[in-house]
Amino acid sequence: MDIGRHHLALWAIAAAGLFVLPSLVGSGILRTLILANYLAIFAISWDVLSGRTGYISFGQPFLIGIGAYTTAILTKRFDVPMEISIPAAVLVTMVGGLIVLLPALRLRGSYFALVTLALMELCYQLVQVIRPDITGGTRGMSGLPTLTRGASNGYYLSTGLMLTIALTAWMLMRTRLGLALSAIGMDEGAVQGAGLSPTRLKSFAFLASAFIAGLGGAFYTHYLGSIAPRALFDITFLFTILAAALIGGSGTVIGPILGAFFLTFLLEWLRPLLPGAERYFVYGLVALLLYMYQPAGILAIIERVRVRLFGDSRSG
Amino acid sequence: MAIVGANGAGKSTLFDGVMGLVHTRGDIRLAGESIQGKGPTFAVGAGIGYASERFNLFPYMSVRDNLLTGAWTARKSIEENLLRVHTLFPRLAERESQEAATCSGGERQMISLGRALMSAPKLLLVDEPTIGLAPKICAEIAQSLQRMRDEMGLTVLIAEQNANFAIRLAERLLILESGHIRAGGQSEELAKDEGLVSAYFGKDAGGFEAKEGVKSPGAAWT
Amino acid sequence: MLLQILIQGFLLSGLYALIAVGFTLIFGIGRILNLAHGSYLMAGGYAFFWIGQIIGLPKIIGVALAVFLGAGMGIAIYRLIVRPLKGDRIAVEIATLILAVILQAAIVLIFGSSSKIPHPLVPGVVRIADTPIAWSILVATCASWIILLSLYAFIRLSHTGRAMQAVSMDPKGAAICGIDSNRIDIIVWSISGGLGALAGVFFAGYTQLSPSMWVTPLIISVAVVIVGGIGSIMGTLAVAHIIGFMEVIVTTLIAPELRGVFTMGLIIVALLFRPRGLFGREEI
Amino acid sequence: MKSATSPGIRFLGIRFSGTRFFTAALLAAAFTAHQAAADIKVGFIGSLSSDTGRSTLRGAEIAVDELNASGGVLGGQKIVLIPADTGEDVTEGIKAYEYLAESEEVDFIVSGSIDDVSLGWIPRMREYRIPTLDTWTSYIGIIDMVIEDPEAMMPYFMNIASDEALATLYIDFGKDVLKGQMGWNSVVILAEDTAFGGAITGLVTDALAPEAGIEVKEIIKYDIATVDFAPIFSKAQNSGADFIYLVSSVNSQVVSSQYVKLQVPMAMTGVNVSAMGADYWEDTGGAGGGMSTLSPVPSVGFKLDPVSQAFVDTYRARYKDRPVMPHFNGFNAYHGVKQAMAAAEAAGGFDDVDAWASNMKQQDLVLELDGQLWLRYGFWGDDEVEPRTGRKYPHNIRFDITEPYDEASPSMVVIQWYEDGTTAVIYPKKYATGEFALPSWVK
Repeated sequence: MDIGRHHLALWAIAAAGLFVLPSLVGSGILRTLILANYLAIFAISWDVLSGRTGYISFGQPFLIGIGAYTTAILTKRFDVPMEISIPAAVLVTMVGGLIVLLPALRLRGSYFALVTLALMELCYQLVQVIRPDITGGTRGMSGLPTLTRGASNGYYLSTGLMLTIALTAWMLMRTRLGLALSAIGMDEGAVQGAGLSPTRLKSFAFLASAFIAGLGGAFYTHYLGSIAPRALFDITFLFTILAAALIGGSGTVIGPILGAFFLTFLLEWLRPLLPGAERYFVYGLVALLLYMYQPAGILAIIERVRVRLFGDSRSG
Repeated sequence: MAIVGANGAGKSTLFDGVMGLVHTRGDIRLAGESIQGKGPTFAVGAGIGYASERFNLFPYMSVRDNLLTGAWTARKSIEENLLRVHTLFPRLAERESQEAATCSGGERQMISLGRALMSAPKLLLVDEPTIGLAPKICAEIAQSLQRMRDEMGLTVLIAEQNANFAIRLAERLLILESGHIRAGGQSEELAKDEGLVSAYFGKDAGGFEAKEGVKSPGAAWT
Repeated sequence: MLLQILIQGFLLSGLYALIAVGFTLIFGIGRILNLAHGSYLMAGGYAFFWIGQIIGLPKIIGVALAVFLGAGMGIAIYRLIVRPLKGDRIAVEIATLILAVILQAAIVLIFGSSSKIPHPLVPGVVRIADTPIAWSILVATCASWIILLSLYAFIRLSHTGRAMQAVSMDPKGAAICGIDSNRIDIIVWSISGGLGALAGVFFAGYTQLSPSMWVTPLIISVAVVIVGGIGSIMGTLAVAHIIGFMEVIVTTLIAPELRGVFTMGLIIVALLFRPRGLFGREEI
Repeated sequence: MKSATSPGIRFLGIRFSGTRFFTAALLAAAFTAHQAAADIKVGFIGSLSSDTGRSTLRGAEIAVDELNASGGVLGGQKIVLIPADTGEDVTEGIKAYEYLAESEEVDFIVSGSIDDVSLGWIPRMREYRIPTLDTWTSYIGIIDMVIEDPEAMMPYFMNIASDEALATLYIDFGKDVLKGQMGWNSVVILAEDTAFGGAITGLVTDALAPEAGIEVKEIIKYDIATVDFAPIFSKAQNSGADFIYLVSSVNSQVVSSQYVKLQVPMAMTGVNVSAMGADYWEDTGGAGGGMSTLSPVPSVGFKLDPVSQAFVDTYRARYKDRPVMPHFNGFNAYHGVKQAMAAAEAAGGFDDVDAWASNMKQQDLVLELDGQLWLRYGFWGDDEVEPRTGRKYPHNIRFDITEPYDEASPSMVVIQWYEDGTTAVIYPKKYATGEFALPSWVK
């Protein structure tokens, strides 16, 4: 395993680079990196379920929302410290999501996508009308406690969180379990034929996805310091998550991260050039074209360049 | 003419290829004109009718609507063609407004043949006309196929597993095995070939035994 | 009170049926959910507004332009998204969702984000059983019914209609009848777009034009298709009435702010307990 | 091999253009960063596609241009204005604020944000401590935050009267006009299910019965995605109330145009945010007559003092698209940016937030018309108590809700849209240019 040492060195350089980055770039870029990190977490969460098993979830904002709202309500209304509220939020996301979405896993294809979309919309409606004194109603809640102050702390926290999640997901997906999940996406019947239970596998993928979504949602809320139904349970938010995972390269761990960074930086770079709604137009167009004409994602482009520049590592 | 071959010998694929439903290599000619790669719409327009193995009927349409859909390329002669179909299969006239999904197997075969006739074809491809049908219905279908050939002047090309059925009906036979032509010629002459008879015609009439190794999909015909 | 609910329910349901029918057709023919369906309504509504209130031409030109624009969009979506993605349903859903977001941004660019109220098709108000009904809404409902019934007749009786059914029920069967499914697809996509845009003109007469106006009709369409089952026109009509009446009843008798909760709840319950819908049959 | 290389070349094409784009972006960033060294940077946060957001932006633009034309500020420095779009979305608002603070490092921010968006970025303002002036949101909860934590909220100023003050004066309108003049005794409240709707509804319902003697028969909350308002109007009619009080900000054109289309036989007044702008008539296609709404000052139909009139003239000459007239927050931004710069002059810049804030509190612009106080841009003292509501309004614009309004401008006026498309202020009497009118179909 001579590539092991080679890889180890690369990883060490990358880690060191990430560590010293705050002293090299402006805090504006760090802020963008933070947002990209959170989007990457959400995209990984989507991909663990949908990118692998082929069960396209339009309800990821629903899961993120449960996590975000749980911790927001606990800290704001009941003065629960964040050390307790965040794990609680993750737990509630997993349990809540399981109760509501597990029956939906019986559905296939478009129907699963739609029921998750409907759940997201339902949640949007419910948060506003059910106990607005607790949820903050339409206005949401602001002035939530934040975990960090300043761009570089937020950067370290979000990068650490994102990398931990990505690494865990990556290792998980390399196990037989991960392979079985991908197999569901290709042929559910064959998985059943091989003596594995697709229901159990799907539930596992779903739980993993909910875990990541809940964790990401809770940290994101405490980063933003505020929460509002319109920003969470929203088709635009859903679109951003989907686009990040898909144009990065779905079915991988690095793909959604690439996609999230690409989209976030695209949006931020466009800001000074196109301050208004043109930005979303260009952003959407880029996402659509990439999705249509590069279905394997940015990852595939990078792979192609790598092969062109350095040759195929497997043959050379 | 009949094409005989075991399950998976490539008969249906051959027909699908002729219709342009699947991608093919080589050349397909109808009356000297190439129809290769021009798609099913062109094939139907050029005068090929197709009654497929699984019928591919429209389950929630009435019998009549199923037939009328067949007239997509031949709208000028609908009445005339409908009359022909009803003469051939009086039962379809009786069941005119019944949904295809509720029809019996034999009736479905009739709809399938009738629908193909509605496009006023010169060449009719019939895939497995007798599969899963009762002997009485088989005879009925065979008779109507003969009438199409003799009275309407159609060229009828049948794909059959049941070689006995084929040899009784067809003037010429083509035997297909794993996508390759094994033998071909006048029916009477082929019937004299001992090897073929033992492989395809079997002992009991209407019976059929699959040969080992014949089951591999044979799409590679050219 | 009961009579009011009845009248208002019928008026709203007719519109909902027209909104959803194009979506149903597309779902029927390729099992594809066109999540940009709401954008037809938006485009149609804005085109009508643009012709009538910015250019100042007669309203009927606005209606015609809206229908043409919608039909053109339908064909464009089919040619540029559905065909290149080779009918991959999930990919089409995602791509059309992204398209809807892009079109929303385009509307903001052209018309700004503030809401606009187009002139009613027919001004004035009529009172039936003490319920005031705007003529424009009455006309829209009647027109919706006429269009839906003629569409039904067209599909049942014409060659093209039968071909549409054929492609929907058995694509191979349709092909061996010589039906060019490509051409049928284009016809269906343009009908779907045209009807969507027309529904947009009517819908805008009810409510307003705004860049986010595509979401509500999309949800209505989704609800109708999900609850009604695979794209049947009669199923669409029936479910549009279930949803329309449910909304009016919730608004009048329960609590207006729970309107959306009930619609979403209906979709979820229907999907979980009857995934093929109440009228689930493979036909259009 | 050949087929393998062609996508690579195509890809390289993309990559080259991508690099070009990146370079352009970097150059643009470097250019603005270079400017930053010498100039005062003012950030704008708000929706660039909404009328209210654009009003603030344009008010600020005109103020900045005038200041630059008169030689700049703080020893001749030029001011540059940097917009950041929120799209009226909370998360986008936070990102926009971060962008202004971190990437552009602005000295001062003027905001045309709606309530929810302001609430979203306020924690960021507390973190960065950038002097910030809010010209649109009127949420009293933000003033409460100033009272609770004056140190953290030091950079924040709101130069529009808070919604509570709007509601209080509106109750007077109810007492004087709706009850006194029209003789109405009961009301049905039609409120959208939003934060804004909830706040105003609560304030108005609490006071209508005890203060104005108008009984609240029923409160109907509606979902903002409602398509058909016919059932809701039926419900309102069935309540048996004398008139409808509307609280609507999100789709107020829909409600009023359906009200007109259906010729609902009850008067409807209240808060109709879209009717506060001059473009309302065009937006509703003329179906908005007979409607009245409260509006912060100055509003459409409001007689203007010479200074504000000059601002409007400049505005009209400069901007040809909508909003054709600046909304009230355009005026607030125009006067407010100048006041913020004056405070910075006195404090020696924006860096010392405490010094800037204490100087901002000293700002007091009194605009007169015909020799009497007409508009006033000043702030309440930290410990000053408003006599009628009995509470403090630190960092909030000074308003007057007691006749004859000679202390400051009133917190709001009521404006009326007539069926011919003209407008007038109908309350308070001092500012009135017309009479309260019912739609022709209401008997």
